[in-house]
Amino acid sequence: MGSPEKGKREELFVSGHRACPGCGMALAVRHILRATGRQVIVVTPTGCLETFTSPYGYSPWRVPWVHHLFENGPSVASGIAAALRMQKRDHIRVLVIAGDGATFDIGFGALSGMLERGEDVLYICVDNGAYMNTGGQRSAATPLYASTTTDPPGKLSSGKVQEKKDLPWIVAAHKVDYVATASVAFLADLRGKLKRAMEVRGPRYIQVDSPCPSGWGFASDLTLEVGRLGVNCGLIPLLEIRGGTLTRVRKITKRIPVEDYLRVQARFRHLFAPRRQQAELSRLQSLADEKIKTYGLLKG
Amino acid sequence: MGSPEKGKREELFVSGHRACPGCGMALAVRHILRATGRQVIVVTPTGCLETFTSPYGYSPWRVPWVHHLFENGPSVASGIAAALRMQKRDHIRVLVIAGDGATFDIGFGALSGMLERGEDVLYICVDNGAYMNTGGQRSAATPLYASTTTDPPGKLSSGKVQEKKDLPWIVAAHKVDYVATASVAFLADLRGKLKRAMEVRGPRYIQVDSPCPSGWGFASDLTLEVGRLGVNCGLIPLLEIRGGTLTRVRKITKRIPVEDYLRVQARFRHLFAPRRQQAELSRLQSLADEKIKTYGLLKG
Amino acid sequence: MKLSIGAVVRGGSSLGYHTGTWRDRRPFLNLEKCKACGICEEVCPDGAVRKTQEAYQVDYLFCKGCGLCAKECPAKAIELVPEGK
Amino acid sequence: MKLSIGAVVRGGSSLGYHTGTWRDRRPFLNLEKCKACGICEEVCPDGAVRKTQEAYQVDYLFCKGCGLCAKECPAKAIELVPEGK
Amino acid sequence: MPWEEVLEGSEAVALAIKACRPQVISAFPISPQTHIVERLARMVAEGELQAEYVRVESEFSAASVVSGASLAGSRAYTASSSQGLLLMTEVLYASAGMRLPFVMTGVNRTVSAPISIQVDHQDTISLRDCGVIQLYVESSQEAYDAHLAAFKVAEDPCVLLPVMVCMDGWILTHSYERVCFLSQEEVDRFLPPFKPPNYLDVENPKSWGSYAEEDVLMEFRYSVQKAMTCAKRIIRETWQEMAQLTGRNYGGLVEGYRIQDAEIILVAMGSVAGTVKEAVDQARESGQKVGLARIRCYRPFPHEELWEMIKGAKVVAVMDANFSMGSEGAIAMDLKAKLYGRPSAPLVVPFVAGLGGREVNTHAVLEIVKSARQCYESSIHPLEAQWVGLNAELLTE
Amino acid sequence: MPWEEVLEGSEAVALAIKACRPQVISAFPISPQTHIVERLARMVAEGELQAEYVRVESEFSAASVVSGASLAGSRAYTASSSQGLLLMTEVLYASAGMRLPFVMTGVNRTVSAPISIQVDHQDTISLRDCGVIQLYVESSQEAYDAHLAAFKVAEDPCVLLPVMVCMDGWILTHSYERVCFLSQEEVDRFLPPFKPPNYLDVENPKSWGSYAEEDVLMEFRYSVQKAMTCAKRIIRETWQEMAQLTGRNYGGLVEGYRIQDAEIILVAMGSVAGTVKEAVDQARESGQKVGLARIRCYRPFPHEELWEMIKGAKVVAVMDANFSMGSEGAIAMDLKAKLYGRPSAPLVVPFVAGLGGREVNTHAVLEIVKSARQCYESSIHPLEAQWVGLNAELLTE
Amino acid sequence: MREIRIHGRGGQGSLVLAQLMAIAALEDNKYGQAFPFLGGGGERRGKAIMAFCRLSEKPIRLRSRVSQPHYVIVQDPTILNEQDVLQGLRPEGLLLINTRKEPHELGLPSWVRVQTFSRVQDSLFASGKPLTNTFLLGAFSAITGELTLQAVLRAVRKRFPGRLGEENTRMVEESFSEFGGKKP
Amino acid sequence: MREIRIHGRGGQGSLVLAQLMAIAALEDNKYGQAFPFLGGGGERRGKAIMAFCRLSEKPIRLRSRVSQPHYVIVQDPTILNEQDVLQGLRPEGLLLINTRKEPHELGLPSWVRVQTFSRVQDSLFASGKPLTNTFLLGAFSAITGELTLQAVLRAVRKRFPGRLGEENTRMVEESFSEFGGKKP
Ligand SMILES: Cc1ncc(C[n+]2csc(CCOP(=O)(O)OP(=O)(O)O)c2C)c(N)n1
Ligand SMILES: Cc1ncc(C[n+]2csc(CCOP(=O)(O)OP(=O)(O)O)c2C)c(N)n1
Ligand code: SF4
Ligand code: SF4
Ligand code: SF4
Ligand code: SF4
Ligand code: SF4
Ligand code: SF4
Ligand SMILES: [Mg+2]
Ligand SMILES: [Mg+2]
Repeated sequence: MGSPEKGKREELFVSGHRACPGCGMALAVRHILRATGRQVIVVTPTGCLETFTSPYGYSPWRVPWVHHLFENGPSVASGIAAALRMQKRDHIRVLVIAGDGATFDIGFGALSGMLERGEDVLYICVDNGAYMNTGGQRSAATPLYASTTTDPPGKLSSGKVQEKKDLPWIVAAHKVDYVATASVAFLADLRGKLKRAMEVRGPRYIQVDSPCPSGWGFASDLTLEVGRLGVNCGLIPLLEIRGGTLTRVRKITKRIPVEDYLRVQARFRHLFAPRRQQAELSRLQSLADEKIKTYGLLKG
Repeated sequence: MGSPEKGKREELFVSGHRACPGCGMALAVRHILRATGRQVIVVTPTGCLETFTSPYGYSPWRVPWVHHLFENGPSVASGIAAALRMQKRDHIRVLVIAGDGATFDIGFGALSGMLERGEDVLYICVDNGAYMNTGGQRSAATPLYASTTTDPPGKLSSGKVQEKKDLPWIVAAHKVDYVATASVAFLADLRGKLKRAMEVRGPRYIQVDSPCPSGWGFASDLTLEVGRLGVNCGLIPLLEIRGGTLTRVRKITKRIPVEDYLRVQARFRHLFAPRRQQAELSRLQSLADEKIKTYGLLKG
Repeated sequence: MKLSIGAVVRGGSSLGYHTGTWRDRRPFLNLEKCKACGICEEVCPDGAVRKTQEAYQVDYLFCKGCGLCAKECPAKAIELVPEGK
Repeated sequence: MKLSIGAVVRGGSSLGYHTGTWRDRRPFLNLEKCKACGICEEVCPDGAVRKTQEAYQVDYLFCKGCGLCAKECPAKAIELVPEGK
Repeated sequence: MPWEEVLEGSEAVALAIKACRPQVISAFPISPQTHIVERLARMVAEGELQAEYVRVESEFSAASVVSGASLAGSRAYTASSSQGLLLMTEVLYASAGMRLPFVMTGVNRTVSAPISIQVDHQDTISLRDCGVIQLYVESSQEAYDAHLAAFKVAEDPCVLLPVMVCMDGWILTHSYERVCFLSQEEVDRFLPPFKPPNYLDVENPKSWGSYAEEDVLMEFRYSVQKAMTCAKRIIRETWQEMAQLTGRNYGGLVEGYRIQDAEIILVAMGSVAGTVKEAVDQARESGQKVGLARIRCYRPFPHEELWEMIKGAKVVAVMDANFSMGSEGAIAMDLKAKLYGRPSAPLVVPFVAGLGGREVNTHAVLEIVKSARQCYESSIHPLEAQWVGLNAELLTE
Repeated sequence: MPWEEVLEGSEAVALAIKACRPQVISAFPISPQTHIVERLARMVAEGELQAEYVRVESEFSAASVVSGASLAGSRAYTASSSQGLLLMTEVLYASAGMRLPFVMTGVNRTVSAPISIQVDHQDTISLRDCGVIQLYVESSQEAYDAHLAAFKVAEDPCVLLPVMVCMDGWILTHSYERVCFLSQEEVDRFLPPFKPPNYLDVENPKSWGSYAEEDVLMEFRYSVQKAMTCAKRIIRETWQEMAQLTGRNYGGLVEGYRIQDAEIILVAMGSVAGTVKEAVDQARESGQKVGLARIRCYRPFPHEELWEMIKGAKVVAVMDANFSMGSEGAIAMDLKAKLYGRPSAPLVVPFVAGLGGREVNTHAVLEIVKSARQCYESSIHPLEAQWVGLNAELLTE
Repeated sequence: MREIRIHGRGGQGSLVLAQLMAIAALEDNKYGQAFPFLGGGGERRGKAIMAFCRLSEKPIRLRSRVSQPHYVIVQDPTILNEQDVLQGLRPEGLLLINTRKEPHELGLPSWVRVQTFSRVQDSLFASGKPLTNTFLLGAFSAITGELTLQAVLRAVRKRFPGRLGEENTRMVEESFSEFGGKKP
Repeated sequence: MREIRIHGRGGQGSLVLAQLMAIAALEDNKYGQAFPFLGGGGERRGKAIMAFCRLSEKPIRLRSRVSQPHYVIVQDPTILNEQDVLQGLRPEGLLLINTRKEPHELGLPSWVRVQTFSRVQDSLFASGKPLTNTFLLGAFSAITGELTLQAVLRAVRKRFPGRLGEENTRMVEESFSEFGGKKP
């Protein structure tokens, strides 16, 4: 098996899956497997990715793939990794590709355990910021003030109250060697991070911002554009954290105000209509400013 | 209700509990309740503290106390806090007092959820570094190379392989306002931290090193001495972390080599006999050195 | 057809499920404009743009008509037209 | 005695359970040496040292004989002696 | 003022919950429970419902939050389905043992693996031992009524157990149909504020969650069973009161439909009963004496009422939308076990119907009737359940 | 070379597991399972057992780790008890549906609340629907034998289900008694390496954990039930082979003790059976025709064998160390349901015995016999189970 | 009792159409029941799906799918190639298809009564507005007479309060009169 | 079958003593069974607890607690104030108490056969070494004759390999001869 980038590129995640048209997550997975190559086993907890790739009789996965439950991806992966070691097959690497709900919420206990034990598993969170598979409920990854079906805006509410759980740094605080954030809008960057992650043994974590036309409320051809806006406004910093320290950031090419990002998504519509919610918008802008400053996201 | 430190001090955690003689945890709890006073409700997950205070008909708790399960302390506490808010009783504060197993391992998913939601709960981990209630099995809080019944030393093993999970910093990475570490050996410091924690609303976390004569293997009158050795060798730094930054450390009064701490405990006996395990001892010493340096634990 | 034990499925079998019927817009790739940059192939979530010997082509068996290829094509070589009803 | 509903228990009822029987060593507090610093009361995990009007006293109903009070007493005012067998 | 509307079953439930004025709601989303909890979230966001809504990270925590809220003396509600209910298992056992009277909706859905969102009763049936009362409803209307009743039953001093209203996913939660609602005043009169016998009170501190030894543990278990037994009476009375209030009378723990002279009686629970009633009418039209005993309360198991209804029948056909692997369906098991040894008890023929969303229409019901009749006529006593609509072509050898 | 030793039941289990050469072990500690997994940890630390030992953060993860290991084609083992087993519920349903043949020990202990570490069968009984095979053992010796058998049964191509060996906590896990062991060579011959029909293989990539629609889901469920049915034969054959190897013959799915001419037959499972046998001998000495049918395999439920044993009896007394709140004990339910409608089936009298560690000695057993006889003689058919040893003074009104 | 089956694609609001009918039934003092067919896992936009509706003078107890519909409504003509929309359609039943084509162009068996629409919405996925469905609803009301215009209008206003409701009631009225419905 | 009940305190190794007896039984070609009484939750050091042992020529099936012991062994005399150590003791049974006191000083009913020990370990909690128990074991072997010295010595060596075993076998031998046991 040569580098999958060169020569005839073999598709390991094939057509016929049932993602919504324009699904960012589906695109992410295509590229994740391009970067890892075929010597991998993938575990996916319940969620959109599982649902759109698991209907009985129709699997787009050309690598061994397992879905077990919603909350146990890291543990199933640990069991596989343990078996591979005993079988002397540990040149085969184990990946978890999981939604943000599985990662930030219900499966986080298991993930934390996996990290703590130091399992040789690359955990990839394809983050669409809500429980999309079940209709877009709040997750801990939902951004501040986004509307979800369980945290809707209303007379007493402007959407989600809490800031997005800062999982990359929480994972890093587990003394994990390789942690990164990526975006579907920057596919080469994503593949590069995957390659570097695959060079490390032990637990690793990559969080991929995966815009979701159905859940975020934008047209299906805007997936990459929305992803780019997120990165360029500073709310979605693309980082590499090694041994607990920030080692690399992707600089913002063209800084934009957060409003440009928010305005194109129905989940933030209530911040603009029926009336503009200035306090909320300002807080989101300063959140972006803060990230830009802390991580040095601007060039020069 | 005046300050419980002054005037007639009312005991909120009374005699007749069934902790082992010399139990550090029992002592910690006495002082925790002294610092908080009686306007609190305590939730305790399954573990030593629960077992030695819950036999039917005999409760030492003079504040309302609940044990539900091993893994759901933070969630039960969240439910209580929610009810208190609705009942306009939220001058009464909710505490969780939990073992390290409940905190670092099986209940960590729930704890992380509680932190993320921003519940007004003070979570106190009385850390004895293993599952003592069930006979001293490994937890994620077990120190590196300590012997436990599920990670015993042997031909292929020097005890626990992983370093202690760095929970205070993991919690801090959840953007929690108040995080502290304390030790039963420094009771005034412990009470001070509790008082400061009680002044804050929202989730707070205090981790109390609680030497355990039965589980660590030392005589029942050495509990405080062992606690002091742990602090003075640097392995148990006493910190205060506010808003994610270190704001206060308790300086080491008299620095000692880690061996002085390890040697008095049966759980580290295999590092000295049948033969001295120099590599392991050196690694533990450098762990302490590192902490001393990172946190500036030495005076002057 | 007999069920498999434990509902195990052959990898890649989704090629038997044609999502092209979901489409209400059809992307037309204008080879005259196309610069063969490969971006459309990169960005298609459904892997429905294929590079053949000659050129990039949309596989209408699977294309769901999301429009991403058209949007991202730097040469504006792809046009979306409504599916005839 | 009837059981309570849901096994609810009155707070503080452990005072009915006397752990003094567990003890195999008995701490004797020598009032002559005692400086009334209160440390023994502080450090007793069982709350078995009490401050009375007059002085600090060990409550043998509950004292388990751990020896912490003796160890930590700065005046060495507490002596542990084996319980008579 | 009572009013009538066509709306989703989920919304009817949400409106029932709102009317009960819970102080704490906590849930984790799972299809097909989502519409209920989303609707409640909207009510809270709009200020229409004054409650704390705790958006937890798992069902384990959802059940734990309502436990905590209940301990603190507040009325509390949660809802789940399928995998979520399985994940709550440990919490529900403990909460029943601690006698916490919260209410939950168990939206029926099958359980993994294979995963599916299709309806059956496997999820709630798996919780039949734990001490949670289980009510099953046939329609959105009954779902509305049952949630009001549930709090009243749960909080009764002789009960003090969690109550779960079980309703079929999709078929009820996602159907639009006509539902009559009570006015808030009527509900308030029916369901006064919750007065717990004990709660977390700093003025009168108590301890919960004791450790019990072998000298008292069996008696604590027995007292839960006693509460279950008492609950039968309370549930009956509650539904009577409800009937007076609403004019809707479903019967007691079991609803009998054309049961009087029936020779063949179907036993079923949940929404399929509606279809069964249609089939019963068709069978009656063709001169067959068929009836339905619909179990409305499965835990406690109403064997006395069932016996009264079926004792005159020649054959009883049990429709289980669940299966205990290596044994048989749970209703058949409960029923036969409780009829066992009764003199002249009718033949009972077990069927597995509606597992994993497999369609049960009047045709299928009439087939069941036919098969049950054949068993009776040829004195066949089938040991294994018949799986209705099984596609043999799919099965491996 | 076989050898004999007096040791703890837990150690006997650990030695059985070691002899089975599992590649992956994962467990979370809980009393009284701890000694088993601690012993295994020591073996791994000493290099006596080459296995990965994954020290997980919960039982949910323990069951998930062995699922993953099994998917990867390795032999895998876990053990738990009580709360831990309840916490595994969701994983076990899924693993059975995915047909993963791992083996686990279910160390029997009661479940919260109130919390207690006392023995009863509530924990494993609560898992009786999920598709995991359940074997119950009477002694440490049988526990040793059953774990060897368990892997063989689980991995049989017609079974492919998880197998749980259920053994009473403390009474077996913490008793020292004589146990005969097989040599490693004998075990290797008895249990060849695991050859899974499918496993996670990059050369032949497959997908596990499908989503199933209503067109196939019922058939998948049915295939688990088919595997359960087939397992009856495999279990019988496996024990026969074991008997040939060891000379120890416990019978098939049910052990009959002095059953031939028995008029009163006790039905029980687990370690209490030893005490029952003593009581049976005492009763026989006093001229009473008493026997015991000991259920060794509860799932699949061996109703054919049970029927053969008890059909000649006048009365059957069932001893349940579990209780389904709002109904009755699980064994009584299964048994009566399966005997229902059999012509001239004996009277069945249900007892709840040994709940929450309540002592069952020969005296208690003889009381059960007496009470069962009275029921028979006065033609009383008790609808509710009798709770043996209940202390009425503790009960509230 | 009248039974209706609606064929559409994920995102086209087949269920909403069924719901509107059920709501309208109450306005006509009838009973209505509307529910989805669970094609489960992956009801993504564009995937062919179904919804059902029952209308009756008496309370509706039946919970099974509609298998012998009196009316079949096809929201998206491309579905004709994927699903057997005629399955179970009663001989006296009516097939309503949202297509500009003439009935005879559709290659259907001759026994089937078909109604097509001269005016069809361009994209059925148009930004969440149910206009196509209200168009169909008006036509259904006019052609079948199962629901009165008044009831339908009320239902639309209930389900879509505000401006959205106004637009849609206008659409109902238009299509109602286009298909020969007479206002009461 | 002989039944033995041992009373001690958490940390005094009552169960170990029972286990040693059961192991020794095998060495005598008998059957032995040893098990704890579950005082459950809070078996902390110092708390009064119990352990049981059965010795028999035939396999032991009984699993209930020992309620009518042939022998009762009390490791710690302070327990006499807490537990009814005589409960169920057979009339012909023997009570062995680890105390320096004379039997008549104990205030026991006159029917009870009692054996006390002139030499008692100072602290029963001495650093995990089971010396007191092996002392009692040797005495038990000598006084009752239920287990041979040889069997007991083998059991001790099996349960405690290495130096610990040596110390303990010496202790067994000492007490065995002190209490009049004759080596075979
Ligand atoms: C225990 C359990 N609870 C709830 C569910 C229902 N459920 C399935 S997927 C899902 C949300 C998935 O969210 P996420 O992980 O973010 O993935 P996404 O669908 O957004 O890609 C939920 C709530 C479940 N399957 N199991
Ligand atoms: C779900 C579940 N798993 C396992 C147990 C058994 N258990 C009870 S307490 C405990 C360990 C407690 O450890 P920790 O939290 O550190 O408290 P400690 O006893 O050390 O104070 C365990 C494993 C349980 N009660 N519930
Ligand atoms: S809901 Fe979003 S993430 Fe899920 S399949 Fe659709 S587009 Fe993709
Ligand atoms: S084991 Fe340790 S922590 Fe637990 S009660 Fe004993 S001394 Fe305290
Ligand atoms: S993106 Fe445009 S220019 Fe590039 S290959 Fe595709 S069609 Fe051609
Ligand atoms: S329209 Fe969407 S699905 Fe079709 S080829 Fe383009 S990117 Fe792929
Ligand atoms: S610690 Fe010593 S000096 Fe201080 S009060 Fe106690 S006995 Fe007195
Ligand atoms: S010996 Fe221990 S228990 Fe007794 S009084 Fe002193 S400190 Fe307290
Ligand atoms: Mg998501
Ligand atoms: Mg601990």
